[in-house]
Amino acid sequence: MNWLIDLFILTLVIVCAIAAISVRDLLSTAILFGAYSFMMCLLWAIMGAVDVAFTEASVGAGVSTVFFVAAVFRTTRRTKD
Amino acid sequence: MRYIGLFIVILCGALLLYATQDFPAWGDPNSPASSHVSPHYIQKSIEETSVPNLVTSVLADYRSFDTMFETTVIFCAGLACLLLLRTFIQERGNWYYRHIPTEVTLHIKDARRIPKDIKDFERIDTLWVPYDLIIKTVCRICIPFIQLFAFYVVAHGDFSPGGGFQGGVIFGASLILLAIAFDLRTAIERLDEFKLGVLSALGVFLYAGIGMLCMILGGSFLDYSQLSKIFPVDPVHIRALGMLGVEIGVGISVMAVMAIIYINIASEGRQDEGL
Amino acid sequence: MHEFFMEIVDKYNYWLYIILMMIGLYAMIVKNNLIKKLVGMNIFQTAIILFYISIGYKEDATLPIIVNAHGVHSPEELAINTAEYINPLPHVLMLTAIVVSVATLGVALALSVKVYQQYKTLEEDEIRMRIRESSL
Amino acid sequence: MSAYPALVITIPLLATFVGTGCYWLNRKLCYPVALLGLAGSLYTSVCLLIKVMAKGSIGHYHAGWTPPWGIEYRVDLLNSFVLVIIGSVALINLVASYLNIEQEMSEKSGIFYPLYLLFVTGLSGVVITGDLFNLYVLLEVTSLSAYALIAMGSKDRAPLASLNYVFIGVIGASFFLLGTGYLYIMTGSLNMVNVGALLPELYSSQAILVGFVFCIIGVWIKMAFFPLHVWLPNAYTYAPIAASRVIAPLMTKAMVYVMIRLMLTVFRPEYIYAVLDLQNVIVWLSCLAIVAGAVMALAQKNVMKMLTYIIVSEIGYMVGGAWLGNQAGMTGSVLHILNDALMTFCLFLAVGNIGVLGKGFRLDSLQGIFQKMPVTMACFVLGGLSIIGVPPTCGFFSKWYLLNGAIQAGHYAFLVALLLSSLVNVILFFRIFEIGFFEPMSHGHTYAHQSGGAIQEAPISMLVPLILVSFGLLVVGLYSGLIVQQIIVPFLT
Repeated sequence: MNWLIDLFILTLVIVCAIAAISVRDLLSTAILFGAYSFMMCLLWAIMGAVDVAFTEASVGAGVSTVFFVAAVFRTTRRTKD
Repeated sequence: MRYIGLFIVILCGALLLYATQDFPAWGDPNSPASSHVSPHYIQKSIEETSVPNLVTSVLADYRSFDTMFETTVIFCAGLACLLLLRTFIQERGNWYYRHIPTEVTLHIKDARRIPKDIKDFERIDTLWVPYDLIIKTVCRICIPFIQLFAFYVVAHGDFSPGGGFQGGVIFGASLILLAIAFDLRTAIERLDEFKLGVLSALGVFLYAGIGMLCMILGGSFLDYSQLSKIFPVDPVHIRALGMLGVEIGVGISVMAVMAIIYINIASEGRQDEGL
Repeated sequence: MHEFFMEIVDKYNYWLYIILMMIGLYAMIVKNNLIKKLVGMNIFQTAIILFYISIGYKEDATLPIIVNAHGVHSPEELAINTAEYINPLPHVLMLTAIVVSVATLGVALALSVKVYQQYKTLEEDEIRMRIRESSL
Repeated sequence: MSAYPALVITIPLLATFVGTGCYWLNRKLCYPVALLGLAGSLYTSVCLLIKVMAKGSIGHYHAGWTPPWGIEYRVDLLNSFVLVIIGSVALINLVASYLNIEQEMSEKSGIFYPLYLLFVTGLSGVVITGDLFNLYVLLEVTSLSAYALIAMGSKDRAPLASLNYVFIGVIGASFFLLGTGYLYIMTGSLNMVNVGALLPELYSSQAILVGFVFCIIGVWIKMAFFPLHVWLPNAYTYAPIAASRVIAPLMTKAMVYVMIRLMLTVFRPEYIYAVLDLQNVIVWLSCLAIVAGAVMALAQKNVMKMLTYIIVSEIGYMVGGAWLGNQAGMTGSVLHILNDALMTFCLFLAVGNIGVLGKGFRLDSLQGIFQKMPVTMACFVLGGLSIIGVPPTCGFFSKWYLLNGAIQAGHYAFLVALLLSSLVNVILFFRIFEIGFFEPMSHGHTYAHQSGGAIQEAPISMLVPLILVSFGLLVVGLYSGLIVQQIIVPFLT
């Protein structure tokens, strides 16, 4: 059962990573990156690295995403690839 | 470029995969990584530092020097954002004011402004959207609890997951939430650039200062047990207290820097309006 | 061949990080948009963090927080078995690495905002075109 | 006192925080605080060097934990030697660049100084630390401040150049981290000496090999070894002059030091030279780097960019010398860290003084420069001669050791590359001398010709450091036998 959850999250991590770099809108990229970070945080929590997961939840999924959104707000959403 | 990139990436992947065969089995408790240095931390942490959260004790005591530079990295990023983006030149742009009783918006050109002490007018962003009551109210209720949680995370880092860094980020996130839910000026009024700048330096200074104090007292850098010479606590327990002091420093610094980075990116360094 | 395959299946966490690292590196090298490159950079860094966390993992072990430590004054009261707790050292290192990555991200975003102010675009080829135009 | 190793780092670090506080409280104090911090750091590192020469290596255990559990600073001859170079270059540059900084940054200069200090702190830390992960963290401190400092340069190009540096620098640092992870998973330790002691049993392991490859590639990226140098020329050219003058001489040299440290302390020579059979490949690569750097320097029309390509070529000397696999080569390589830092520093100082004229750095804008700035150009000539390798200057001696090493190793391609690049350097510098000294003013600038006779020398605060450094070139050249005997040979044996 445990490995099923594991596998599910692993797939989601990879899907989010690929989606984040291939979607053609920078705001979506930022949000997908947030999702990626959150999935990563779950993965680490499963592996027992609670402190790291905690940090990643607050930094990766929280503050980094906000930074990205702020930067996209100040620049542009347009992207060619 | 695409093919060169693909080639490099596949080369790296192949190299790493090649090395993976040699690794100890996954989750093996007898692998070198788990049997050489780390058992000491697990066995002795309580005895030597009286902190049950091993990550905190390694982070803030055994490898505290790393952590000082980790905080310095963050501080450096804050300074860098300030240096790169901050502009002091006010553009002769268009400013918008709202007359609160009548809800009429005034458009004022050439950077003239309505005096601050007239309460009937409030400045609004160029890309202003009408206030959303729900978001504002919910945020107003949430923010104190978020900040309280941040303090808890810092203070309870010795016993449960958490510590200065996470607490600082959460506190900084509460400031960012304030800026997003209301507007940037509201957040800056609460903690202006002067306070943030001084706090960011003060936090790391606290860390390095504790380290220096230990050195002055005759130990090596960051050797908290020396602090027991001036505080009436035994040398083992003082380590836990030293860690707490250090974590508070980290928290202050990280909080300030997160706010500095956000404010400067969101306002392109003008610090008047933004996301 | 079969043995090699089994080897890989046994260590699936190790090759997951390789895949993520390849994705991140690919984005950093090939993508044209600066923000995309930054996302790739962060994926690359998290992949390395995942690798370190995998080093620290132990089968059948619990979180690196000593249980029942509240109120214990003499360490002899606690019998600590090393195999029961996950290796804390990689976690500590990775906390630092996460912090470094967010600091780098902040600086890089500030730089890309500055680049945008200058060239009004985030696409690398367009920027290169502008530079060529202005130097002519 | 055993606290000196910690003081080298903590004095400038504390000065950084105090300086930042001063920016908000009283801006006039920023510069004196920065100066004091660097002077303190230099003083302690000189003390360290003297002490280490007398008594052998000194260790400092941070937080009082013995290695491998805590972080150790291990100071031996090589460290303290490089530390002194870093401290003195940083201090002299801060004095020389005061006017530049105040002029270019105006009200932001108060933030510039703390970042400058952080850069120097990080660099000294990289050099002094004995812990692999600590090295990574300090590397990031250095790089982050370098990104910010570089991006403050020319308004249109510097941010992009810096951003490119960020991308490549992060790949380099992450590769180093990954390599460290491979070493950690196989040995379980992060302390350099401890890892070095544990490695011999694992020499045949593939993971160690891959870890080694990633560490070295990461360091190479950071030091701009030839195929990985793409970030360097733009970043250094468009940086503000005050920053490029400290980053260009120090950053790459500190990375060469890290490479030598990895080779000698962590992986040990028996692994590097006996187990791995990479020497030939890497010496060939460095020959390529030397020649390519020289050729690309020849193609440049901007003095600053030309100097950056010369740095790329000089990196080739040091990497090649270290990998020749004999003592003469290694001696030449270590001595060249000092000499190259001094030579590039001298040249960059001189070019910075030329920048005072405000005419830019294009080669054709240098006409008549010898008449306008006789002192600056005299020092520039000295620096140029040193890069070429003319005997009384220091550049000659390290090249001599490198040539000796190449002959001993029987690696004649390296010999040819060295001589070829010296030849190219002759062409490069004599081209500049020719333009600056002999070429008559073009006819369209008759007015400039008349005023060309007038001396427009740089301010005295910029001239004195330059003269000091160019004297240093001669002094180091004359005493290089002493340096080799007292510092380098005892370290290597």
